[in-house]
Amino acid sequence: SLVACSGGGAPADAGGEGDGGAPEKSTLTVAINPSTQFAPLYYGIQEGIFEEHGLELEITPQTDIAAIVSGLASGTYDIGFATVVHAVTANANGIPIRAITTIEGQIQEDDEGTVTIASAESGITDFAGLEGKRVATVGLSSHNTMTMWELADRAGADTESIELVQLPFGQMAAALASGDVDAAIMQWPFAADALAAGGVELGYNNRELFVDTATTLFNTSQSFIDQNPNTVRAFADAMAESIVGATENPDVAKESLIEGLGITAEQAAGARWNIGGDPALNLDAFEVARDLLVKFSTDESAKTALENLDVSTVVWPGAL
Amino acid sequence: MSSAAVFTPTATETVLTVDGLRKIYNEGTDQANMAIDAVSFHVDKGEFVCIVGPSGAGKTTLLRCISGLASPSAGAVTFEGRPLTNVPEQLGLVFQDYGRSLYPWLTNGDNVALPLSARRMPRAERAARVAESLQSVGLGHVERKYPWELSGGMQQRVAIARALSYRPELLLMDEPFASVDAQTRFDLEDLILEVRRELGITVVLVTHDIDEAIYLSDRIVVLSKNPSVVREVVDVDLGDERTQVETRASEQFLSLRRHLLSLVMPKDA
Amino acid sequence: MSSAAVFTPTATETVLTVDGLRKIYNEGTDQANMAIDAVSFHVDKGEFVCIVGPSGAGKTTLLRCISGLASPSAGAVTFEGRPLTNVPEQLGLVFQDYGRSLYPWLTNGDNVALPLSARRMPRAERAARVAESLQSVGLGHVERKYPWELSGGMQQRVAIARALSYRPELLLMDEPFASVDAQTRFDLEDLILEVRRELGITVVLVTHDIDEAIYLSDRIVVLSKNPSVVREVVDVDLGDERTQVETRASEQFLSLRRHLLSLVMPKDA
Amino acid sequence: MTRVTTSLVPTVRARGSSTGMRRVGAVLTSLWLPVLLVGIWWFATANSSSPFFPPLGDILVETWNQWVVLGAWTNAVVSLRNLFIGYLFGVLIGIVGGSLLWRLRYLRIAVNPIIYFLYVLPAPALLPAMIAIFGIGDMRQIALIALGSIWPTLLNTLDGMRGIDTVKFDTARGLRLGGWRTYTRLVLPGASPQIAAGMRASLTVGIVLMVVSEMVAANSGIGFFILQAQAEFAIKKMWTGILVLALIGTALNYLFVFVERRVLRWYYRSRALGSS
Amino acid sequence: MLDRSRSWLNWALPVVTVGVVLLAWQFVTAGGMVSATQFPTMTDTMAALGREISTGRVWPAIGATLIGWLIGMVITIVLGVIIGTALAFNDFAQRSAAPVIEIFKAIPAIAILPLVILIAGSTLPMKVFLVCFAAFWPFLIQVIYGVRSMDPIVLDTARALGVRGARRFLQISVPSASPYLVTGMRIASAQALILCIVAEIVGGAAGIGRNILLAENTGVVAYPTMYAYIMVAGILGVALTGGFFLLEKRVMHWHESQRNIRESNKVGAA
Ligand SMILES: Nc1ncnc2c1ncn2[C@@H]1O[C@H](COP(=O)(O)OP(=O)(O)OP(=O)(O)O)[C@@H](O)[C@H]1O
Ligand SMILES: Nc1ncnc2c1ncn2[C@@H]1O[C@H](COP(=O)(O)OP(=O)(O)OP(=O)(O)O)[C@@H](O)[C@H]1O
Ligand SMILES: [Mg+2]
Ligand SMILES: [Mg+2]
Repeated sequence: SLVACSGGGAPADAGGEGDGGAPEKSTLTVAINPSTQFAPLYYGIQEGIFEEHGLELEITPQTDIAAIVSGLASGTYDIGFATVVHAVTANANGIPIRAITTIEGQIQEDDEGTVTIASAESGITDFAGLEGKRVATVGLSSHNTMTMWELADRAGADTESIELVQLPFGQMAAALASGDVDAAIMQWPFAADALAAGGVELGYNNRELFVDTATTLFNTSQSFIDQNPNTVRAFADAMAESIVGATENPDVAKESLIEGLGITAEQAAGARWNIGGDPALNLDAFEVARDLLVKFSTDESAKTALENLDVSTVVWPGAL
Repeated sequence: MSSAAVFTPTATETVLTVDGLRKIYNEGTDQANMAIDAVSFHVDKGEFVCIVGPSGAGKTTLLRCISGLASPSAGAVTFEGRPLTNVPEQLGLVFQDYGRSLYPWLTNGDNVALPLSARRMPRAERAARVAESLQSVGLGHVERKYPWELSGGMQQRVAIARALSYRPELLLMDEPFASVDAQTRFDLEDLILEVRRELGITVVLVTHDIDEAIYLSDRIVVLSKNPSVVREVVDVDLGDERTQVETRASEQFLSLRRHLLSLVMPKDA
Repeated sequence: MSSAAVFTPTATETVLTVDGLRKIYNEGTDQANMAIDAVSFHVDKGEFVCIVGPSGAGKTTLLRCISGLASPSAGAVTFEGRPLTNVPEQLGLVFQDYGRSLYPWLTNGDNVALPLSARRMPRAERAARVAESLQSVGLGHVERKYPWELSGGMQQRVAIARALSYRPELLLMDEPFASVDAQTRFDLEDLILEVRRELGITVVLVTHDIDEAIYLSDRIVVLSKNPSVVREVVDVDLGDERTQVETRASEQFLSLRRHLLSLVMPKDA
Repeated sequence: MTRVTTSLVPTVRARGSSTGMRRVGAVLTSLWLPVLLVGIWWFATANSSSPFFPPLGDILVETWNQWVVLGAWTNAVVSLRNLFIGYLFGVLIGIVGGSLLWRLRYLRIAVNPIIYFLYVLPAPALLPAMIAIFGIGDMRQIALIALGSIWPTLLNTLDGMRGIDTVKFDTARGLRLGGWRTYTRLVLPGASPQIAAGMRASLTVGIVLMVVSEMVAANSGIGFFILQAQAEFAIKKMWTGILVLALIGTALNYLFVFVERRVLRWYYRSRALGSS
Repeated sequence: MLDRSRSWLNWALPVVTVGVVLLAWQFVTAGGMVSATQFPTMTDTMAALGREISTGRVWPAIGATLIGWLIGMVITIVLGVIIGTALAFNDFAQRSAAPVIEIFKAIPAIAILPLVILIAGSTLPMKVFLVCFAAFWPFLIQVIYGVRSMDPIVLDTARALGVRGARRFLQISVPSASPYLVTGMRIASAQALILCIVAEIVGGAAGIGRNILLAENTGVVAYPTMYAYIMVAGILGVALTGGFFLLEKRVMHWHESQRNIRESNKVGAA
């Protein structure tokens, strides 16, 4: 690579820099689902880390993760965001996308990402109380739903009796307040509204299931990796560096969101992400996700496909 | 010109009086268009009056004023001694455009029954009356059919049957026989004469056919060009018994004809 | 019945021959409808022939066959010695329904110009011809207006002007004067007679008005009821100089009239 | 607006086809192209390895599995019920509202821009507002379908009534039919062909909104089924949803035509004659 | 009769109505009948609209939506007129194609949206494809119907006058079918716009729809922005539809319906 890495993360060594050259493709289209979780990305762009790796990024906001995944498969996007659940499901359905790096590092013991909140009126105090209730989630087969199911199941609730309602994060607080749903699986900053309105915090979904493994990923397609190995390597390196940098300078990272996401300084100040997360990828999350999907799948053929999936193929070997 | 307007309830009772009628379309705008300037005439009970005049003279407009469908800009129309404000119950109307005045979603029978049910005639009586009316115009067999399944002449006759069905005292007809072939036309003319004789109704008929006007009427009101005034009222004394071939060939007919033609076409006369 | 078909290029040259024409609509289906059974007649150059017959006789159908718009089921139409296959260039046609045959999206001038530009007439000449044609029907001032801004009679005249504009050798007209008031009608009749005299064209005209047929024509083809055959061909020897009032009142006219009425209305005769 | 047509079905009937042979011919004419296209689809995808275009055979098997064996048909029942209720309300409001606007000229002038605003407003954009007003559940879906179905019917009703020619109104006055009788015997039947065209357009809109309303904050219905399949990247499953939706849409369309042809018999028959 | 002296009502009434509706909105929301978390007040929404306009963020969104609309419309109209005319003149082709058209018309474009997004991504081509899919079938039907409903006398007249070929197509067939064409275009335009915005909302392609979506996802604070963009969508729709009405008025001035409208505006019916 053109510029020596500043000894950021482990993956930088794992990839075998020696064979690297200049990126085959220097301008990349990156599809993200805009949220403050991308503070490391914007930090890296602002601080010129991607530039140092010979990359220029064109960020495309795209809220539908399924669309990002298919955009990767069809070549519309070079790199795109998806959760580990999406990555596994896509591969089980024959869409070859590969995780190449995390967006914010591994989940930590005190993770404050996804949180399940019940409305005050519902009387629910723990995951077991979700039985027979209505729960809002951002996507029916999403990472959030899976984790909620698993936690409810562990608490002894009958997950089949939980009625799901698909809602954008922005509308969950209002739905909780009006009694349209009893609980919601939310994210910051939206959770703040719900909690301020008297919502009861049931738990942080990822804390118990995904500690020390990464669930939020940047992905690309297998064919892109085949054709642009140096580019992928450069992106992964730059991203790892950015995650470390954002951890070291969180205020700078927050500031980078003002321009990046087009939010106010106030909103940026309250931004949350997985600060201090280890930028390395491992297979744990993929295995857990696969097992959850198998466990809660109602479709036999889908189940078989998932069981037959070798999760190590979902991850770009260079990332491990 | 026969002066109008004195209402005399004697043997020749006046049913309809048109007095100084004027009609201006789009009055008060810069597109104002005077269709009728000043028209006065009267119609006695049981009389058959034809109105002739060049195209665009305002014949249809005049008929609309007489029927109460349009209100005059000046002058008055008196029907049975009372000034006209709305369409009177005892009025029968046959429009120039029969094709548009029959309702295509109703059968011929229902079309004829419509004014009867509006007058709350009992169902049984209504059915009998519909059949009878259609019969009288020679269309007993088309009751169940729709208007658009008939030829033009037949449609015209349904419209006439509808106007006759509720036994109006005054029948207004606007060029009812235009664009019908000669034979059908003759048949219809004779039909109207017969009905009028039987029921004793009063008829005002607009036509552009001078022969037809002479053949049918007791008096002919000749309108001038637009904006129209009454050019002359011509009395027709051809008696009650008229037949198409002979009456039309009679000397009296021909001289009336010449006179009217000279009225209608000043430059030729 | 005058027998047709021998083509003799003499003084009285035969332009159009109709020989045993038959037309069946929806032929070969169970809704087959024989409109014309067997019609034969011929038209000489410069002659004025009227076709009369009851409604639905097949007059329009016959004209469509003569013009080449429809093909006969049997029999032949010969135009200038050649069997007719398509609409000939030298043909002028005026449809029964002028309202639908003028194009409302074109001005009257453009409507008249259409056949001229289709014949690739140069622009300047075309403009002159359009003005002249409209002038000849007394409508010099409506060139820039649209057909729907005119009264019915005026539209009819535009259609006639259009048919005359390219100086056809044979003019076919289908009830061109129906539902026009008496004066306009008389004017148009005289116009056609005059044009025909000036340009020496041949005219075939369909009408349901017997008086009109007598007034206009040299010969009258009387069709029977549907499916039609030729009932009789009546020669009209009223001379070349005809005037509406006098000609129509002449003894010869009246006797022809009686004869034709008896032909058209068998039961009355 | 009087020139709106929503389907070719009424016009494509073979004319005068009462004999057996002709009927068979007409059926063959209307079937060969769909059959051919399905055949092309079948063979083009037979060996497809693209995850997006699975073999047609697989799709059909999957359709049977999903919709019959696994009981997804309940989704269709929910969808159709919502559609039916919402559509009924929408169309009724459309006809009544259109009549009122026709009758009350100043009201018409006054609300004109609002109506067109609502007519062209993309209904999915209203979803958040609908959720705010009606909450989550069938009420909101029905309300959205009803709201969308109103406008085509309303505008066509108004246009149809305005298009009735004046001679017919004069006739009604001449016959002294009175207000209500004039409305029921003249205005409604006279405008009915166009009201029907509007109702058919409303049906199309209604089906679209049925799907849309199920794509947000729903947990059953065909739209839900399709979107969920998308989220799971279950492309084959998604194809089955689209297939079922196409079948339902076509069936409803033909059902509508069937009813319309009967109710408006006078109209189609008179036009068939007029055109010959 | 609505004569000159009262024609001011023609514009005054709508303006007043719009004002009343806006005031009612403000009254209901500010008065607390609907909570502000569910529905923003009119003034907040207007402020948001003003902000979006003053920062210039609204224009790229409108531009992106309009581009999709325009390309889709052009493709729809060109293909529709060509294919429609060809089908209309051939009875067999038309009867063969009718069921296929009916089936495709019955598939709501929204239903294939997820599939198209998967295949084409959230891109302009995706949007254009959906727009075409939604607008093409109804427009095609309209074209076929228009060409076929041509009065036989109109065609006969052309034959009798010796007008043939391209001249006949341009001077006779197209004007004759134009009432249907123009109406079809107007309807297609509304459908195309709706589909554009839906594609943006569901699929996240750039445009007004995506701005609605982003605001929606941002939560309560962005509700005024969301409704501001919804209003932009509606106003754009009114503008485009109004444009087509004007076009219709211009191009179709000769047609009976336009004459009737002129007439009823003059004389004042009902
Ligand atoms: N609704 C209207 N608005 C404005 N002017 C009109 C209207 N109706 C008729 N006119 C005008 O009034 C005049 C008289 O028209 P009207 O229809 O009464 O004539 P008419 O004698 O019945 O003619 P025709 O023999 O052709 O039926 C014409 O100049 C016409 O242009
Ligand atoms: N397109 C058609 N298809 C089937 N039958 C037709 C068609 N056109 C005309 N006919 C039938 O052919 C016969 C002759 O019709 P045509 O129009 O030639 O009569 P016409 O003599 O011109 O009558 P009119 O005086 O009413 O114009 C009628 O019985 C009619 O029903
Ligand atoms: Mg008149
Ligand atoms: Mg005829």
